[in-house]
Amino acid sequence: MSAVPLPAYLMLALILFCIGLFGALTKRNAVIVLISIELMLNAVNINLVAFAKYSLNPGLTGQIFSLFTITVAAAEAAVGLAILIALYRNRKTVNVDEMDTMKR
Amino acid sequence: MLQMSWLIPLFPLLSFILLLLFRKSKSESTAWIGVLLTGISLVMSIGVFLAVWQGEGIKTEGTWFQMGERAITMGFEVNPLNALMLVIVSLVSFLVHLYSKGYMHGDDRFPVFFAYLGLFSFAMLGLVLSPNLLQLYMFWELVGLGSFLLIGFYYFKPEAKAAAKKAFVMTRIGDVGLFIGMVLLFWQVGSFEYDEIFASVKNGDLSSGMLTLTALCIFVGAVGKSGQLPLHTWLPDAMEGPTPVSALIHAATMVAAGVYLVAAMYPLFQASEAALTVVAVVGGLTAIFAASIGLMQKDIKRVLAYSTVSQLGYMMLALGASGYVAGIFHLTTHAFFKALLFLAAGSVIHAVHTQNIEEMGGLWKKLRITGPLFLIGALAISGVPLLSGFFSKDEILASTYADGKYGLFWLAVIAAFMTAFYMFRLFFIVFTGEARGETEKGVHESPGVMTFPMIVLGVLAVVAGYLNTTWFGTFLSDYLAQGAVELPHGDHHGPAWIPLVATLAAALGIALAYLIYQRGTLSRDWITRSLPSLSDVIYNKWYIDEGYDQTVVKGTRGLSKLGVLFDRYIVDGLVTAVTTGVQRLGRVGSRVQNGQVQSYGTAAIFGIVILLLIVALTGGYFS
Amino acid sequence: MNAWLLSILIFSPLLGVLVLMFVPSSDEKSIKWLGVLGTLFPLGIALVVLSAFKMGGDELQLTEKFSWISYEVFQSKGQVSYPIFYEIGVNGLSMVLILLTAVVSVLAAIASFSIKQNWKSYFILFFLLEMGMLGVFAAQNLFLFFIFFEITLIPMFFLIGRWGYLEREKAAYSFLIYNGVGSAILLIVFVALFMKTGTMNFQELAYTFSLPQAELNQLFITKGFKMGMLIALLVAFAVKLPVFPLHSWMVRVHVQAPPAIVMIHSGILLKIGAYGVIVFGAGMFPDQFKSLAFVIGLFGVINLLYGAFLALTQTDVKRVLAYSSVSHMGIVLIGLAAGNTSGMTGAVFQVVSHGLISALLFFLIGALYERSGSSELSAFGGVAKRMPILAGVFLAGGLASLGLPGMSGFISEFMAFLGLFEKMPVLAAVGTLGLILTAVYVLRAVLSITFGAEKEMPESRDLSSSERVPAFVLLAAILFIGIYPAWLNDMLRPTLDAILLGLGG
Amino acid sequence: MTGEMIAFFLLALTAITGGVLLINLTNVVHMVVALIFTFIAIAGIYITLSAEFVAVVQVLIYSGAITIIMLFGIMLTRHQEKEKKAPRLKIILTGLTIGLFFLIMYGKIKDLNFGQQNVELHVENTKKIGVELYSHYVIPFELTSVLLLVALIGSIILAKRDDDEKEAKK
Repeated sequence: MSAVPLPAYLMLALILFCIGLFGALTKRNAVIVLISIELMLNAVNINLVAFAKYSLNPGLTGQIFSLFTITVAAAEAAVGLAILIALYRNRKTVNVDEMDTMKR
Repeated sequence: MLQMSWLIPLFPLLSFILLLLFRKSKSESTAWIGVLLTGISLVMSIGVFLAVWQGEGIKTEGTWFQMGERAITMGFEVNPLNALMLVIVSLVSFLVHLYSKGYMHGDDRFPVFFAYLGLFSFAMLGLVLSPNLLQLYMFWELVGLGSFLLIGFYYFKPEAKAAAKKAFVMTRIGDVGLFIGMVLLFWQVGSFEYDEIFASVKNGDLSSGMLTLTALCIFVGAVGKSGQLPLHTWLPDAMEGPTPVSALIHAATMVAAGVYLVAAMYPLFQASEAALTVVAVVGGLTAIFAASIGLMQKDIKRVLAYSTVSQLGYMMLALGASGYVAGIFHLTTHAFFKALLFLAAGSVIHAVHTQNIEEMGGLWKKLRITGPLFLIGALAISGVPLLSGFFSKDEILASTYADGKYGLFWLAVIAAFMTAFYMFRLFFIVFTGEARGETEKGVHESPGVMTFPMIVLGVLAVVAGYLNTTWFGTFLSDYLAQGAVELPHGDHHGPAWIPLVATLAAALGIALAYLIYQRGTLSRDWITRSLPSLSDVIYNKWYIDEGYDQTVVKGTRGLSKLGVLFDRYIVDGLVTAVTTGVQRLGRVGSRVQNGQVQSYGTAAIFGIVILLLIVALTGGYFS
Repeated sequence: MNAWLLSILIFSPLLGVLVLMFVPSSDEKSIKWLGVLGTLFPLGIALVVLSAFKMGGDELQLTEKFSWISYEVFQSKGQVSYPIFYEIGVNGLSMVLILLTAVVSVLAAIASFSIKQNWKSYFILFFLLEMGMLGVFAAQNLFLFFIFFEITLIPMFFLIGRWGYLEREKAAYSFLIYNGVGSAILLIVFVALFMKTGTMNFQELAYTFSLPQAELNQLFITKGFKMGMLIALLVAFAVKLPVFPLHSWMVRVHVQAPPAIVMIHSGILLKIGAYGVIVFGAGMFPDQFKSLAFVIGLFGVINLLYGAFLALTQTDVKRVLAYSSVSHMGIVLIGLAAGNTSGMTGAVFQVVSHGLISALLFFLIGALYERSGSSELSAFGGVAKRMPILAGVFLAGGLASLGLPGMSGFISEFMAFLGLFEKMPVLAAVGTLGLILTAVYVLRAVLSITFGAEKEMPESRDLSSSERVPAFVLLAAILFIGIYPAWLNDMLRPTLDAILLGLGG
Repeated sequence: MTGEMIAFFLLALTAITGGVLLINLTNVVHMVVALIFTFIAIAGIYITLSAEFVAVVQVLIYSGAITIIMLFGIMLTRHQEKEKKAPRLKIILTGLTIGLFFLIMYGKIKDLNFGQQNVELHVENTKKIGVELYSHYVIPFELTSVLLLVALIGSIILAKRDDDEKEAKK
């Protein structure tokens, strides 16, 4: 029954991860940066689930782990947005370039 | 008696310590501490000498400290040579102590002066008693310290300060030579002991090049201490010290230590013909060179100082020309008559309070004791027959001639002529003629404590010559022949005309001085006018001091200045360059820190990628 | 009692800190006296330790060893445990240096009477510094050594920076930076050694490195590694010693720090560098050390001559002495480079002797500064007239410094050069030039202060009785070592023999 | 070419297209919408990997909740619709770094094969996950709930605090 080999899934995850990384590092809108991070997390989840099926000792662990990841990602998205909104209220911008208080 | 001889140096040391404790005492009776303790040393030295005369000798050593398997030893040794030195040193020291009681009267730091004298005597006696080179070197330096302290006794005078420093540094240059020679010998022989060194020299354990090298290094030490040619300039300057010091240190004892050193290491020198030749040539050149300077000096003590340098050159010449006995003999007689001359000069200075001979004159009538004693000294040093200097100088000339060094022989004869001339120039100017300057008033003879030592030395200056004469017996050479040193080929009494030549030279010198300075037959500035440039050069001591100033001193100082600049701009500059570099880097780095999270993220990712790349390339297993 | 003796000694200065805590910081007099008492206490214990120390006994005595930190690491060859012990002990060399530390600390505490402000924090730092120094010499493993080594740096930084002269901050910073770089190198070396061998104990390390190369290969220790470690160690300690061209911080510190601190610094802290080179360099990597001997000797001679040349024309007496320290540390290197009995003995003697001499000289400079408010040579003249004792002791110290026989400086110079002449006669002959130059600059400095026409000074009293104690004690020690070196020599022999055995000379 | 293969390729294509659109579109809202495709495609991928429960959760959380939150975020903060491009240099540098990263990882994973697969995984998948979660992973599970609670309260406070402060100032 085998068809799709493990490297194919890993490759897909890698491509998505790279896209997400690129977005997180170059996009200027903070919301998009957050979404890109979600995309990266998704890529990781694909890996987890793929390894749950193809690996030295396969099992459910990978899937359960991806569930936890999804949960944490949801929490992260919520907190991230809350921070974003708080920041927007203060500074009237969601532009990442303009968030350079670390420098000052 | 001999077992106790190690106590001899300790009495002056005790005197040094006691007098330092009584430093603040105003009473001048503190001098008696020094006189008494050196007196004890003198008595013991004579006892030792008599014992050695009968053929005894002793050497005792103990471990000073252990260096690996080798023990460095300390101890004392009495042999004919150093027993003689003991007597000379303690005698002159005792007399000078006594003399100083009068001479230093009224000085603020009266006890300190005697303390220093004690320190010096301790060091000098210790030097003489040393059984090995290391111990000799240690006392050698201490002697230098004593000399330094005493030259700088009038510490508030800038000249004294400069002279003390110069004396220390110049002799130190020589000492370093001695140091190198000593250390080289140690690694060749494995010991500092004279005996072992001589034994391995005899066995031919050392290559001839090494023999010459070590001998010359040791000779450099002697050159420094004895004021021989390239390193003589400190000795005349050392006359800034009180006159008794000049008599003790810079005439009779310390400066003779160089000669003593060469004599003590004589087997080493004998083994190297080249070294002996160097010794002889340096000695001969020094003799005539210093004598030539002595012709024109105006300071009574400087004339005597150059005379000392010249006479030390004689001794070196004798040793270099295989005249071991002659050298020691001259050392002995010179110690007496030169000390006498210095003390007499001190007495004159004490009376007239100046050292410039042109401000003196006609003192013969005023100084009824000093005058005749000075005359005795002058006659002795000039080599007038029947006085001590005649015999010893004659022997030196004879041995030089016998050794085949004819050029040096004639140099020595000319030097003898010059010696006679400048001594009598001094005598005639100071003691005869009209009183000059304002010093004539209140001139009085020195007190008894000062004249007594001079009288003793005067007697010795006359009779010391009979220690070793062809007429009455060669006591001294028989005595020295007992020593460890194997004397070179017998006695070399050259042709009979040598004493005649020597006497003639002395007589000519005296006569010329008489004609110029007493009778006025020849004008005083006769030479000056006829040979202006030469006399100028001589008067300025051949410009040696200036030459050293221009080359060595300036060079060293320049090098030092250069070093300071190097330190400031290169060494510190490098440091500054590094710090500014780091600062610049920091500024660049801070520009990278633009506060933008994404840039930081990019940098972090970049770092991770690099690490991953390394892992991927190295195979991923960190071995 | 003996089991804990050494620890008690090391931490005894802390008692002083504890007592000082309860003294109001305005009470100048009692703080100063407590300062002296607080250093006397370690001195007393040091003397007890000395009496417990058996001369010619085992090489290492009064050892203490407790497990301290231990962690385990998985490596390709399996699980390896890395234990770190608290282990201390004394051998002849460290006993001598501990004694020197205790003595100089007391005298420096007395010299600290001239400190004008913040006495309380001054003495607290002072005690910490003493603890660090005692610990450095007693430590028997790299970890402890490093910790104590660092403990000396911090109090020193503040002592220079707060109580020094005009440019004190700059001096303190350059002190910290140079020594910080030195310790960084040291740390890397120590960690590397620990990683490779799994032990930090000096003796075990020395034993490990003395194994045949075939066995060392199993531990991945190559000859190149050893050489690299040695060079790094030498560089690290060269900063401390200091060796040309890393000396400029030391000159600055000598000029700017308060005299009492310079006594400690020049008397003891510089010696840590020499101690390190002896224990780590010659003790652990003898073969490599021997192959570097010429370079070390060359640096020794350069140091000797460079320091001497620069001291010649300095106008500030403190600078003269600072460069003279550079010069004298050259002699230590010369002795080490010789690598034979006399050279090693000479180097260690120089360490002790220079400690005493420079402490004495800086003490006197401090006294002079207090009276005249200057340390320029031109400000002085004819001091011998009003202050004969000060001038006399100063002259004696100067003479000791230029190596006059009968004083400690001579023995060390003589032994060091004796050693070098066996191995590298030409280099040694060049080095002897330094002996002449030393005489010139020492006399120039000493004479222009004590001799000559008298110059006006704000105050011209001779040494007071509290000042005489340090001066005379130091002078007596210098003379004692100079006249009877066998005492010190017997103490050092077992240690030096062990090192020399490794060096094979 | 099995059906699974075709399904995988289609899903993968959709996911990557969504990702590329996310990068290239300029309107922020469009970007989020493009991403919804990706999320759904990933859910499909999960199904091919016999993870039905995870797939369902993926649809619920990502395609549903998170996307909606993001849209709310955009609407609450919007002040410019169009996304401005970052500086070219930055894009190139980041792109190069990520490209390098891609190449390294690609080299490492392209031949990865453990040679076996779990064929039982799709049998009673949801039930087995439930059993595992409430037995073996119960503590992490409870901790996750705590985390969610903290996130909930935290976001409310973060989003609200400013108003309180402003009121307090008034």
